[in-house]
Amino acid sequence: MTMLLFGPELYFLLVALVLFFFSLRRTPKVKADHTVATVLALVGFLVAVACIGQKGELFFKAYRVDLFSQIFKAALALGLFLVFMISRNLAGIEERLHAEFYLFLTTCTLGMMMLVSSVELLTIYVSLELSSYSLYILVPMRRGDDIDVEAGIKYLFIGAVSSGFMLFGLSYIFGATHSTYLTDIIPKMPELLASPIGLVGVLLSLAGFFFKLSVFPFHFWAPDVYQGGANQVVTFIATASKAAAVALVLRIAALGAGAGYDFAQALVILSIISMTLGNLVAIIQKDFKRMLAYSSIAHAGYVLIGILAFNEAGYSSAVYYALAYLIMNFTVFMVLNEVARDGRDLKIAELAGLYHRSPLLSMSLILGIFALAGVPPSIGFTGKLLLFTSAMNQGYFLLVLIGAVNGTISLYYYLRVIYAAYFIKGEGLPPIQLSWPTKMLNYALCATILFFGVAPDSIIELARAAVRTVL
Amino acid sequence: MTEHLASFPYLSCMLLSPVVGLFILLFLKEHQRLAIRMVSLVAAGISFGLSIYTFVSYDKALGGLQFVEKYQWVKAFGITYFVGVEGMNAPLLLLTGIVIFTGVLTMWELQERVKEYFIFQLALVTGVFGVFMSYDMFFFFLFYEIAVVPMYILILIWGSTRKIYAAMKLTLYLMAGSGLIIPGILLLYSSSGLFTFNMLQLHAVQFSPWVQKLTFVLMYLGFGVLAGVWPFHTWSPVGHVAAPTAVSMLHAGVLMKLGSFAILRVAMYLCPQGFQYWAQFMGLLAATGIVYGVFVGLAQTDLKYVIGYSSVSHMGIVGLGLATGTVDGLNGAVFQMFAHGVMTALFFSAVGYIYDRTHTRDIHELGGFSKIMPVASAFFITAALCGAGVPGMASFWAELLVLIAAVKVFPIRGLFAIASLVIGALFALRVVQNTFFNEPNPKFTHFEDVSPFLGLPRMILIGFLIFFGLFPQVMVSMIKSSIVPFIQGM
Amino acid sequence: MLVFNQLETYLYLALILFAIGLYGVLARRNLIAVLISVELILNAAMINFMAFNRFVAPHPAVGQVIALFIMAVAAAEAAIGLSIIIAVYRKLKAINVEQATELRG
Amino acid sequence: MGFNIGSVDPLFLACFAIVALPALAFGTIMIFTWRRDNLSLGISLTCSTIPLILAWWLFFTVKGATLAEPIILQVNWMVSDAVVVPFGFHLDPVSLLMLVIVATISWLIQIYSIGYMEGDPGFARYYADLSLFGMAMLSLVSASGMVQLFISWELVGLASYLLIGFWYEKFSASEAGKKAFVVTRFGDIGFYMGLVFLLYFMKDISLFGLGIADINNIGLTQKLTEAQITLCALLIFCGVAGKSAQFPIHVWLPDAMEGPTPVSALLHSATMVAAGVYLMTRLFPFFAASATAMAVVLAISTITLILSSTIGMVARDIKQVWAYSTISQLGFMAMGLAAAGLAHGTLFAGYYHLTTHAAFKALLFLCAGVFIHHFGTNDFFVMSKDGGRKLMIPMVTVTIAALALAGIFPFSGFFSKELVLAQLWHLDNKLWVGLGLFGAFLTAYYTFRVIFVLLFPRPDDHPAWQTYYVREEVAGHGHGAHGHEEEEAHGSHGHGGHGDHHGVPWVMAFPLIVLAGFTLVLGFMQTRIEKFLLGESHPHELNYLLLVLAVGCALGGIGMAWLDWGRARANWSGFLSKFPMLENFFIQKWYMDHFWRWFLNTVIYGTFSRIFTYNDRRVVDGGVDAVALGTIGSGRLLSFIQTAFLQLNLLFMVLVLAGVGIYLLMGR
Amino acid sequence: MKALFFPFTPQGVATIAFLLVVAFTVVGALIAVAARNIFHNVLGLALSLIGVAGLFLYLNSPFVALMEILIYVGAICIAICFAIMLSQPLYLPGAPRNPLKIQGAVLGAGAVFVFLALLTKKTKWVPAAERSTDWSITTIGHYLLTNYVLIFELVSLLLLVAMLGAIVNARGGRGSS
Repeated sequence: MTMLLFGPELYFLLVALVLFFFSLRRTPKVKADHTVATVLALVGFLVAVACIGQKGELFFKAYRVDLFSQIFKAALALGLFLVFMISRNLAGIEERLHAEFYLFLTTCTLGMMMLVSSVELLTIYVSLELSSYSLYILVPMRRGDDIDVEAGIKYLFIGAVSSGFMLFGLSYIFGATHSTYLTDIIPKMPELLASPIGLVGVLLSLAGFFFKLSVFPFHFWAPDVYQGGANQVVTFIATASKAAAVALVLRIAALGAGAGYDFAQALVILSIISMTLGNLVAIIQKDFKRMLAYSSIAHAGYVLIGILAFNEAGYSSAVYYALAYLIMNFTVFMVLNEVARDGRDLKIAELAGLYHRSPLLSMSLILGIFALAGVPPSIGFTGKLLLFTSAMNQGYFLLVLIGAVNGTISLYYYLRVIYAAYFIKGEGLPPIQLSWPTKMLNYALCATILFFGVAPDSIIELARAAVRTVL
Repeated sequence: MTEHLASFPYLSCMLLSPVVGLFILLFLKEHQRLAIRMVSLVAAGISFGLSIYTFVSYDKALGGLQFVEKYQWVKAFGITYFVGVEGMNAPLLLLTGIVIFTGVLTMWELQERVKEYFIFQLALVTGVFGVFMSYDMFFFFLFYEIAVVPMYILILIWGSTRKIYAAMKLTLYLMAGSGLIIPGILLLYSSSGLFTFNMLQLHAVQFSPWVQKLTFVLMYLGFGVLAGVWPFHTWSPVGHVAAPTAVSMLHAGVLMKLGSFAILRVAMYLCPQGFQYWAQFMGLLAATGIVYGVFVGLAQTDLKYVIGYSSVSHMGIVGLGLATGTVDGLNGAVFQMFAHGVMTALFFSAVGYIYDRTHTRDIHELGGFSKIMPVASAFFITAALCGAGVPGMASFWAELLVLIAAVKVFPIRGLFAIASLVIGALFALRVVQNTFFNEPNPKFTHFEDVSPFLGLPRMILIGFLIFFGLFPQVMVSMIKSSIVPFIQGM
Repeated sequence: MLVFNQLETYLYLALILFAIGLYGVLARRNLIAVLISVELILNAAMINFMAFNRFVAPHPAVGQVIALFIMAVAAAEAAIGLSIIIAVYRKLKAINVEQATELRG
Repeated sequence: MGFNIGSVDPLFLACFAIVALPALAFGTIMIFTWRRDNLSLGISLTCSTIPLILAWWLFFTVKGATLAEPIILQVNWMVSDAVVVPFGFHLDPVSLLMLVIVATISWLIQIYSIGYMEGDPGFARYYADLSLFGMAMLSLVSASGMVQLFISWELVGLASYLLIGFWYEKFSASEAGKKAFVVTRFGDIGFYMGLVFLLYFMKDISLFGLGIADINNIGLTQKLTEAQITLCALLIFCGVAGKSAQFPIHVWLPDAMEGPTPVSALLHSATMVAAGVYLMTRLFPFFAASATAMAVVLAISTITLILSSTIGMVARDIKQVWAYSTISQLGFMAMGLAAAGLAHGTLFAGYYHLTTHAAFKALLFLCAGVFIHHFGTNDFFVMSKDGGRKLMIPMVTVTIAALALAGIFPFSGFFSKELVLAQLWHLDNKLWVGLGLFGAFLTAYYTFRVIFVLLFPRPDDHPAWQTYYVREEVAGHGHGAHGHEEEEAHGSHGHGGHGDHHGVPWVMAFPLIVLAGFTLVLGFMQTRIEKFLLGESHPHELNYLLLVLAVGCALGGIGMAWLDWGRARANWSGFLSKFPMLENFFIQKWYMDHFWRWFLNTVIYGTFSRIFTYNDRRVVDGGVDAVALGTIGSGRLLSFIQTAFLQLNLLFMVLVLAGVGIYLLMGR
Repeated sequence: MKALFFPFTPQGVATIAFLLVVAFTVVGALIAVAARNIFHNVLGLALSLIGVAGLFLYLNSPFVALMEILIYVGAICIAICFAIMLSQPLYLPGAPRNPLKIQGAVLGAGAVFVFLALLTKKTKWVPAAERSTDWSITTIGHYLLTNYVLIFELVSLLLLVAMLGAIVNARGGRGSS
């Protein structure tokens, strides 16, 4: 019974084991690896979905299985599955390393799954490191240019310093509360935040989580890693990893709920700077992934809006947005992967003629991009509006105003993508042939984006129920 | 406001007809041109027919909100799907029906990416219908954005002159407006404490004065961008010039009305005190726009620019009517929305025909078109005369109502607005003279005149203009049936 | 009160170590030196945990366990860091952080 | 709305038919039959004949309608809140008489045009426009409310625009049409403002039908102050000035001669331009309530009279001469009304002059039309040379009309002009009557200048031709030279150059004869018309001094013209050539065109339009673009945070974190 | 008087030893970051870590101190040495220092230090109400296998991943497989 609670994690541990054995093979079997990994991930997703109803505590209360965590586990499993699905053309990584690629993504997912369930600081730290290290390894695995190692080293060091900060902050929290269990810490939170060192402790710890979410000023890795990493890896970082980060920040920032005005104001400022900076700098980007990196910084700012409402509505909209972001960002990355099949960095201009090359992809792209930009009827629009609504209910008028204006700024660069895909003629570029699973994936994603944008009720209710288990 | 539930979901059908058409189009192939056109026409036609039906069968004596449909949508946030018809939006639904139907006919000859074109156009129209019939702010805003964004692609792909710049400018500018609207809507939502987006319920709430003032100005500016309120109008001439014919028709004809309708429906309705506070300011901007539009239009040489600036001026009249806050002024404003919509659609439709053949819109290069295409020219001239405020056309009545109301409330501003009619006439006639009179340009003499089929949409537009010019009471009594309670409710 | 028997002593010490580590991270060009500095930061945190464990925590085993885990994680980090640094050297022919400047803007 | 025919007053139906039929004709021709000339002609003629009959029927059968108690038949056209616009008919002697005049003249013109416009490619359109004009004018005349009147007023302007610019391929024609529309629009806006102001001053909004009867009682019922009435009256007079071509917005009328001549006859002599004066008559009690306004009107109309008469003396195009004479006579009518207003007289003098003028001026134009049609030129010197006097019917009728215009007994003009002068005589200041007499003198002079030139052609070697050519150079871009260009232009439209058949077709001759008959008869109908209009006739004590002066001035003018233009030794230079500066001033039309041209080019286009456009492009749009560029620029600027140097980023991160920490602790 | 003899009391010896340990730690750390020779840095790190281990002794945790020396000095420093040998030759002269960068680093590190030091000074740390005095290694082992068993497993996974990753990344030249 207990093991069932740990089902998804155990399953992915097993998958990791299987993939580990794959990686030991002398001659790589690319297609087989892909098929097996994808099927395993699909099953994993089903397992995670099957475990959604689970509830309970494990490992001496260090590990809590509740709706909140299970939803995110399902989302992570979905993210992993989706990334595996588009890894059929894993041109960005050498063939002999494909098995490792699947392996590290699986371990990363595993780490993140544990992350969302952990309610103990040390567990959080270690699982965070597990997921991060897997990514540190994956980024410089790219074939070709020198930028991958540069991105890898920057990722590593910014991550290391952030986690150093976090650890240092955790030590103060430990010192002040005498415990590492969130269940123990939460009651002491008001008192903790009232003391300056406790506040600083929380602030420093947030560094590590904000790093994961790429909130300003811990965002510096994002553009470089997005550009330098292999496309599939970046897809994972941009989707599943972001969802996990949201879950994490939600859990931790919820600690700060009692901190009062100043703490919230600090988050407000970070949120505003994040989205403004992300959107402004994204405007001038030429590389598609780099642009998306800045857009992810901006989106981190949006998610913070929901979090700093510090109430059920805010958290549930943040959860909704995180799930929505996973879907819509993945859609865009899927298109990117399909267009850059040789694993190169895609310039925005290289989307030229996409409409002629593959109408289906261009439709997915337009929906994904519009969803990111918050244009209805898409999940992005609904999500953003819910975020704003919850923030406004808490009286953050200026924040909402700036957020809304930022939406406009962001539209500029999103529209440039559409411009490239729809307007520039791609002379002499061959049509893009899609395999049937990819086609199905396209349709499914489009339908999801539209359907849950128009009828978000079920997801919102789910998110609410999930958030209630956290509060 | 009393609500009368619909016996049959007319409004949803009106709204969904383009959506269904759109989905059918998705499964057609690009080369099945005729099928694509027919599907679009039928989809637009159903909406058109239903809009006429609702307009005609709306019970003015009964009043209130009719054809109401209401479904709970998102419980947690108090969102309901709530549509209805009353006197002030029935004309605009009708307008949308007219313009989309004629728009599809106008674009009958389109050769490039036909399928996509109609898909986006139908998407846009869905948004427009939705805005006009929604009584839930969430859906209102949702549809509002749906109506705005497809514009980008429509202009980008099928547009002309500086289309890249124009498409970007237009979309961003309008979305910047949305950036102000969202906080406004949410401020109302949150300060009502009701957790509902239902406008009628929100209307019952007495918002504190500062909330009203703040919200009103946010919404006024936000929606004002789309309504072409001076000085936020510059996207509109550029956008109209760049857009393809039917899009210009829809855009100047219908979309700009979304903005002014929203100011009326949302901003004024929910923030009456805010409106009182900002009315003078509104009047000032509107009057400036009226005068400004004609003077700038005088110097333009591109036909569509000319029309664009005339739209600025005419939308100024709408704004002035709204600013008066009197029954006459609002009647006139809504009437002007309708009249200007049809008129501008006619304008662009006529210009579109000429441009499609000559590929120029420079009024100096054209000339003598009455000789070459008497019918096409007649369409344009009719529109120009209507724009100059010649009686016998619908817009005359609208202007009359607005100007009379305006002089009562803002005498000086009203005077300027009236005085600008002289320039308006000069403006219209200058274009007509240069384009259609004088010696024909020999380059263009071989072009054929409008065929009866292509003339049909233009004739429909003219028919509506003249019908409501001769029988203004049909429209005015309709509008009035909801404006009177509206004013009382303020 | 003896100086080694005071919580603050250790906290200041940890802070000094932290600051030195931070300085190294910010100032050193050599990637390996940066990694060394990161290790110093981790050690500073570790001292903190141990100090709190010694002076305030309800159960003295917890801090020690934490310190052990931090060590393990640091070891893992060092392994990965060094491997990446070697990869950097192989590709860029340098381990100077200022030579990894392709990605910007 | 909705008419229930059964319950509607037959009188209303009749009036409605008068207005609606021409509208129907317009619509039918424009939409359906515009490619078929004869069918269109038939429709148009039918739809103008029935109103003609109805108008006469009304004229004779409607009893009991007096100025004080008119018959008002109306339904609500549009009901907003305070704004209520009725649609209906205001029947009283003034409107009944005017209905008849308009219906008759437009019918005659339609007949005449069959010949004149034969073979023109725009034949059907021409008739459609005529129908539109008929409808608008008839509605204007019979409107019961000011808004309806204003609508018709505008439609008249529209029809005039369409007809003046009928030959739209010709730049001067389309330009003239535009000018006419815009300039009259200028006046109309004053009218509009006047109406709106009237509403503004009348706080009691329930009255807002703006019925004509209401306005006339306005001083009594609404307690408006004199200043308010003056303001409104003057603003409404702007409309009058626009339509009736009063100084300084008379400039469109001479140019309006670019239209086909029957149009000039119809619109720009008899009906449309009379609409202004008609409006003044219509609102006479209202105008009369403000002495200040009346004084201003008097001054303006006097200026108009003198100005146009002097220009008429040097014009060379026969239509120009008649056009200026129209302006001067309109000035005369307005003078009559204004003087009556000042001296508490009746509206009869001005209105009677309107009636007589309608007949003889239409006649003058139609005759001119025959000449133009026949000789293919507008220059009456050339007509004369080509044998103008050989066309018997027009020559006789034009002479009759000229005599009437000059005010010679027993032609109708004599009686009406005499009445106007009598009104002026009643004023305390005799300057006005002096100017009126001077105007009469000039009128006689320039009228007979034309007649004498036409009657006494000179052989080619006559010294008079020397003067003619010399003056052609002086005129420069004037209309004398213009005539020849027109000749060519007209020629291309296939209605000129009918040199092969002499004599006048009956469709053109018939109206001439009818109108000549009117010109002869109307003068003797004075008492009957007065009785019809006012319900009673005031036997005028004959002012012999004035009579002598008036006839003397007229005869003096004719005599002067004989000396300058008629007698065999006349060298066609005119007495004005003694004052070259003055003559040039007149030839340049008092520089009014120059003024307006300057005004339009420099003030409107050059200053306002340019400033606004510049502002729009640079400031407003530039501002928007600057914001956009600024956003992009700030993005570029901010991107420098993302240096490639890892440690700078880390430093930044540390400092921001420290900053946030400090911020948080500052709050404590 | 007592102060004079203080060094010779047990507390005094302990204090002096403690100061020595502190000096080891700090000086080692300074060498680790300041020396220009990368090899000296490693040695400095080792010195500092030994100092830290000494600190742990003072904090009643000989086991952790041992582990510190074992893992850090023993494993990590050696690994770093290998890495140094595998990378840039030592004889290559380093680029001259950039004073601006140094200043920035000093500023950043100093700011954090001063800020946190001030806070530390202000803060009153409250010991837990009930404090167990169980310092035995057995308890640590017990904890590792009960409360922290998940992390224990997780760390093992982490180390595995790190190992694999290190191999993957550091394995011979790319494209030469």
